Amino acid sequence: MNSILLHAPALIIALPLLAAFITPILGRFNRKTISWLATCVLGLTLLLTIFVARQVLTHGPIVYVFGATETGLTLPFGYTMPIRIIFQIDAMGIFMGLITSLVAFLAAIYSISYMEQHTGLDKYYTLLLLLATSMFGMELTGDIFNFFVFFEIASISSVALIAFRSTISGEPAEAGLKYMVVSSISALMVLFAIGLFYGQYDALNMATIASVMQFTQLDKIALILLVTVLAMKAGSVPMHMWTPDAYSEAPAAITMILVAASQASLYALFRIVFSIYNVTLNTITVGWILIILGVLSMFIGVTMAIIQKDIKRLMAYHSISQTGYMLLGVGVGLAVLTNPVALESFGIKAMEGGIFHIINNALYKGLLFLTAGAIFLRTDTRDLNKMGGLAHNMTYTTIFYIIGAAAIAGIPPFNGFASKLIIYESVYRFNPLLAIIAMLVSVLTLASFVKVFHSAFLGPRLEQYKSVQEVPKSMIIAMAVLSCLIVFFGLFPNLIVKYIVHPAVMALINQAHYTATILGGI
Amino acid sequence: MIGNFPFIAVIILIGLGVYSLLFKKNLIKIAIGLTLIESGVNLFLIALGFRKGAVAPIYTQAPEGVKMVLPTPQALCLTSIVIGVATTALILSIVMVIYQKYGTINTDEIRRLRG
Amino acid sequence: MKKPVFFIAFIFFLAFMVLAAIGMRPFGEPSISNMDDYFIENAQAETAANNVVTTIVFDYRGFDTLGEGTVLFTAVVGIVALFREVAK
Amino acid sequence: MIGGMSRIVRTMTTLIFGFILVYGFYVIAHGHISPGGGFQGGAIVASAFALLLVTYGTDQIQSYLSKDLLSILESTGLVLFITFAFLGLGATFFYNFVSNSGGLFGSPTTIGVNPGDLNTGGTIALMNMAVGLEVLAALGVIVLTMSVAAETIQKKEKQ
Repeated sequence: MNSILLHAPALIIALPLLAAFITPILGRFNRKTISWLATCVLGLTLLLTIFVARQVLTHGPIVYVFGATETGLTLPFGYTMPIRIIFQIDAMGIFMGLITSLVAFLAAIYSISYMEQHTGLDKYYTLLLLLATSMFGMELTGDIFNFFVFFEIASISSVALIAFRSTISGEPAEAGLKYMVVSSISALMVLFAIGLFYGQYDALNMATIASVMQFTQLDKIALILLVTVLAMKAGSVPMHMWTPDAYSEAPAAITMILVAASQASLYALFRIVFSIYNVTLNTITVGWILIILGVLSMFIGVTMAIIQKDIKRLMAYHSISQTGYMLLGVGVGLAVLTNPVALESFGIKAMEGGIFHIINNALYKGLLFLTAGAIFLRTDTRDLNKMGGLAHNMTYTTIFYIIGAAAIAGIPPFNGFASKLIIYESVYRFNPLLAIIAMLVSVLTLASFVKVFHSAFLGPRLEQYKSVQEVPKSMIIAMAVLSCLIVFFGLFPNLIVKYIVHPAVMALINQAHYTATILGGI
Repeated sequence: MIGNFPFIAVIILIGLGVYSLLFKKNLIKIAIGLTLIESGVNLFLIALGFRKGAVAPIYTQAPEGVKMVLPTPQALCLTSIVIGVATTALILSIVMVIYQKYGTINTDEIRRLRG
Repeated sequence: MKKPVFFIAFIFFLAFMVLAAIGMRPFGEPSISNMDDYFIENAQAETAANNVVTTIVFDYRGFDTLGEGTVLFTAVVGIVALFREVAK
Repeated sequence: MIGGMSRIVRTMTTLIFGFILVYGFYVIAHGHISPGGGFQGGAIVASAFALLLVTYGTDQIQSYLSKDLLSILESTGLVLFITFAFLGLGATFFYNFVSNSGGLFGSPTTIGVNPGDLNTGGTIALMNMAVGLEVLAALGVIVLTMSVAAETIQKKEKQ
């Protein structure tokens, strides 16, 4: 048991990876077992993640050095620089890891029934496992080149999953191509930035780079490249063109993971700004850049969403708009990072709101996309004008949809309200105008989801959907778990903020602690 | 300035790639543009590792007492090349699927997804 | 409408890149090389292999190589999935 | 490519094919003492497959190369690779547990310039072989799948 604890950070990556490698062989002999294998392995990973999270939250950050003689031996003997790949798991990283493992596990459960009719299931589950693994890698790693490798695995596997339905029509392939081009450029620019770091400091470990960061001209260029491409991968507004296509063409369970994957990019953005650069950069300028990106995303996302006719496209635009809230919250925190008084009084609060919104968004956005998938499975259309009266036949789906929509619109007692309230309160003290825009966006979100509810679920029972049934059990289980979590997070937000979110925020802000974990001394 | 010529070559390669990405309509040319950017970045990494008058970092029958070039960029570059191969293969396959479905690879004609 | 935007973006991007190239340290004279010197000096003793690049690829940064193999695997699975047969 | 190439090309292919394979496996096996390694050698072997494909055409190639076999080989290579990594778990994931231990590939090397000994390197040599297997199979599958798909598209267009 003790050795499993010791190697848990490596096992989180290695187990799903091994399962993914075995799946194609297994798929040749027995097709039925594949989905169960994937579900079990992801469930096991969820347990491991919870376990590591407990460890991190009670005893502080964990390091895992790959290939060294001991797991905690970050520096070789008599040497001041890490040379091996190091997993550095602090409260922020494991916070994202929890989201990823939860979402991936539920997606696997949901897929058991949802993907039953499709061919090539062994490939589907292989790619799903690989996508989950790569997200863990992006979130737990402390090595910037390792981050690039996992970033590439994430983009390639999600492209293959987005284009998975291209045997039926051409649109999934088109959405996949768009996403592929976007993510290839992003990855290459990340690699270029890595080259800039390596050329100056001869280091690839993020903590080492942070400790010697001088913010030269090259570092500025690297920062601009990294912020641009990671904001692009997170689906922030000026570079959001891939988001609606990719989200709407992927299978529903995959869309749920893609939301978490774009948040992993967002996490990387925060990690780079806070942990590598921190106070060396001009925090007010960069903070305001994040705030402006956030406000633009919020506003343009929601206005584009209102005019959509396709239910999944509509939700995709909403997820752009929700990304804006996270950027706004964390951007305010960054803008006041050098001002201890403001940071203490509302900066940390704003960041808590932004980070808390990440997990809330993953939950309710996932739930909404799953309900859209349920509707698609039964009616075979995503066009809102063709739907109607589904509440008569799909009671559970309707209830889940109401919970998700209320949460995203920020109606108490659901979790969206909890994090949005924190953001409004703290941002109002920074700049009242921003808080007012955020509230306005929330109202527009509510309006748009009421419209969907009206056109899809209400109204008389339509002739062509008379025989529509409730979706199979595995899909209901996945949606029910998400709904329970949403209600729980909404009822006890203080608990979550205190025990999970606040440590994550402190891990981001405290750069000295981040570097000391690897390099020792404080 | 002439000493930095490899870095200038990197910029030229990346610039050409970005140009063909932004202004070309043919999907194959877009794929070529991506490959060009990738070669540029790889060249950049390799150029960072060079040391004047040094040999490859392999001890088998190496000349005695000569410096060796930095090995890390070569390892990174190897990783990046393999990733590039995988990416290019996937992009070309998707282009093939698009051609199969739409009968064209011109970006102006295949835009079904809008908004 | 799109073309001028692209063009401005392209010019900005090129300007950034040229700045990066000019600001880079001179070619062929790495100023700091602690990590790489460690590899060159200790790789043979620690891993008993002559090729330092391979020791980095498979030992010091072996985890990256696992990721690299996985990228190739992912691409293959993706390509096979793209061209899979539809009939069941 | 349907019918394959002329007799001259076929004869030359039969001649060269074995040499390319041998060279590829040589590069894989000597990865830890000379330039090369699993990725490079695997790519060389896969180029031999591509040569076969060009020479014989997609119809005949199915009898020489089976896609199912290749994809099983690919998975096996990766499973082997990750297994070697798992075996290091006594210390850490990816710990080189074989080198300097005295067993197969475990003898220590002379420090400094030396002529090179194949029996060194520990897990590096083993992982090279696993990766070589994976890469040759993966590239083979890519080449085969894409050429078969291209053929199908061409046939559809002619109709």
